[in-house]
Amino acid sequence: MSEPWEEEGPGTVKKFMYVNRKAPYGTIYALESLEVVLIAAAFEQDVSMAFLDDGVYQLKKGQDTKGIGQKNFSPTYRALEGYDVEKLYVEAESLAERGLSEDDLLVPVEVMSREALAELMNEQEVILSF
Amino acid sequence: MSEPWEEEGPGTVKKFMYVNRKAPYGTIYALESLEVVLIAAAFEQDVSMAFLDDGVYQLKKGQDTKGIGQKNFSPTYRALEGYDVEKLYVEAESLAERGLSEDDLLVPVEVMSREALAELMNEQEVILSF
Amino acid sequence: MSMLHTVNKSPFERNTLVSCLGHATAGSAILLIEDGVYGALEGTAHSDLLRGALADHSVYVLGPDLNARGMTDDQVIEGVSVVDYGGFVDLTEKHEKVQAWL
Amino acid sequence: MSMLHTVNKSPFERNTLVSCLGHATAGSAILLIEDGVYGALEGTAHSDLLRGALADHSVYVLGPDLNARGMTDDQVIEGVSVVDYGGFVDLTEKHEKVQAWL
Amino acid sequence: MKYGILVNEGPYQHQASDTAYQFAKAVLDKGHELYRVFFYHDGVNNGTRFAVPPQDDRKIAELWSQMAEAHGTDLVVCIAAAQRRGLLDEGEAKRQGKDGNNIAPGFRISGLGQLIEAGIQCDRLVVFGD
Amino acid sequence: MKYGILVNEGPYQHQASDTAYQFAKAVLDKGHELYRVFFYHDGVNNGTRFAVPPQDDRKIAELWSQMAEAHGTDLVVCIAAAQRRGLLDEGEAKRQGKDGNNIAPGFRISGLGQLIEAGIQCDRLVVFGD
Repeated sequence: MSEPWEEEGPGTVKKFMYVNRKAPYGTIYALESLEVVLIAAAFEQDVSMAFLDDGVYQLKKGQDTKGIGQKNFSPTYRALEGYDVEKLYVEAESLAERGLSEDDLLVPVEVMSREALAELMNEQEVILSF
Repeated sequence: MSEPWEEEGPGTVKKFMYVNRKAPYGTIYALESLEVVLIAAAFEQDVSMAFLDDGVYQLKKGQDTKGIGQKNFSPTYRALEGYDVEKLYVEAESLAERGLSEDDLLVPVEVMSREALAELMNEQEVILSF
Repeated sequence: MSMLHTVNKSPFERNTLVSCLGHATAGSAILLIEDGVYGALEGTAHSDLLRGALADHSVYVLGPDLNARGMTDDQVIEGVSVVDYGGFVDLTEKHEKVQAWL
Repeated sequence: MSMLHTVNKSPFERNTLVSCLGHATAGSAILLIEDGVYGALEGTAHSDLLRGALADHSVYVLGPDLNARGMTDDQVIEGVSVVDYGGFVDLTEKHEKVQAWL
Repeated sequence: MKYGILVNEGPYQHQASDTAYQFAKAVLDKGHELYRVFFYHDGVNNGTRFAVPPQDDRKIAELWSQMAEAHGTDLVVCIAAAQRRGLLDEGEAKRQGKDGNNIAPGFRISGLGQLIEAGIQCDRLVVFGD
Repeated sequence: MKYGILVNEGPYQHQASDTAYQFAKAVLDKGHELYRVFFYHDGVNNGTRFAVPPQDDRKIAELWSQMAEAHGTDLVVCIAAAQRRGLLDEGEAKRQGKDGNNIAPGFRISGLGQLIEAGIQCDRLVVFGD
């Protein structure tokens, strides 16, 4: 079933990609990027999130932040589906370099090669990086 | 001739090293580090400055900042001598990696090997990095 | 659709230039700004990295940032074009989207 | 006099761990904190870098930062010790000075 | 062509806001439309009227304010990021029970939706950060 | 043992001030003397009382203020860095002709000499930054 805004023609729905290249907690970019994505969901755009380089660490299972006095925001990634943000792309090479596999991640994602991710970036209309 | 504070015994004059590892203008650290050094000069401590990694770019001749709207603070390095800050150490390996030589620098410095600089860092009592 | 990539960090300090080059598809353009301009210089340990990129990409460097750092146009790797802020705007006009490698 | 070096950035993102290791004299200690803890992990592309440092240095990693990032003590390279903030203070007491590799 | 700009860093510490300003000026000089400048993360600190930079340094907040005055540029500070970092306008100060505010002329505080909207409305969204 | 701490980054954007705070707490817990915490560069932004972080997030400025209240910790904000970035106390506001101030309780604004003095007086000076 197509949604009404999808029939409004070109210009209304754009391909937005949120590029996450930074580790969580050391800086705020991961958290505040997630806050943008949650708001963006209400705008009914074609939203995807890319995780590459240290950004793949954002999705690591088992985060426990009690010791550093910051809030553990990683459960929010699991809530994304409820906001219809379902395209989470993770770069295979970034995982491999860090000794991580899909099993280490706290949400279902699509793992893809650097080359495929590069192509996908190329198809976007708006790319937000923080 | 020894200065009076040099006779006050241990604890009064400490070896302070200011470690500069960042390029100028992209971030403020180089400029504000220099501001610390100028103030520090009044405290009659044993002050030295180390330039390594991208920090060696701080001393590059011919800086012209008109186009970026920032103030060119590089002449201040030439003023350091007037503040009795005379120990400027530059790492040879950092220069070489960047294709720079002593002739490219705007003040007289002592170029030394990474190994020698590491030893010198080891002899300090207070190390400030920004 | 063609993309403009911007890189604002020194290749000696961060992995952004390497990551950008690893993801820029053939035909896309790369603009080096701020501390990223060090990546455009001839005769450094990273010059070959960018020289290799010239086969598949047009590469630009922001002149005002270059000059601020005491570098002149003739120190730039052959094939890299120097632009000013107006040229930066023109590049964003020519390419359909811009990706900042932060 | 012996020195404690702190490194707070990921070795995948910045050159600070490499630079620190290139300047840390034999016998000095290295403490990985914040995003620097990724450098202490077994099985990454940079594990060998730190493993090599263990011959000449005692290496520590801040546990609270490790756990925050979803990592546990048993993922750390053998020979690296996990400390808490109190242990961090103890290390600064034990070594005459501290150099932060920012 | 219609442009949007995202600024992720505060003034002085990083060059991001300087470059964003120079870029914005060039956009206007070329006769393009500057739809909005959105300040996120530490970028919100560009909008303080409390700053008193040295005489010979650029006054970044004032430059933005002057651009807004001269060209009607829409300078939007993210409300969530501003709350974390202590940038307030009169309404926010009242709501949060704070005894003053520090926002500079020409800036307004609003939600992240304004960023997404800029992404949708603009032909180009250009990001400046660390 | 007598400790000094230097904080180079603002709250939230980087973990530096969180780590510095946890370290400072541990210093006090172990019965050491915390001679001074000096806030430089964007670190001055730790001292704003205008921040209203989300309910479930830590309140960094308040944590520092509470430490000053409980332990008499000397929290010093660099005057030059504070002027650039818009952190004012009552006296500074008056001198600069500003219509308000935003400094949090327990913080005081002073010169860079206070950092050098901490370097001289303290057995250890520990730096936290980006």
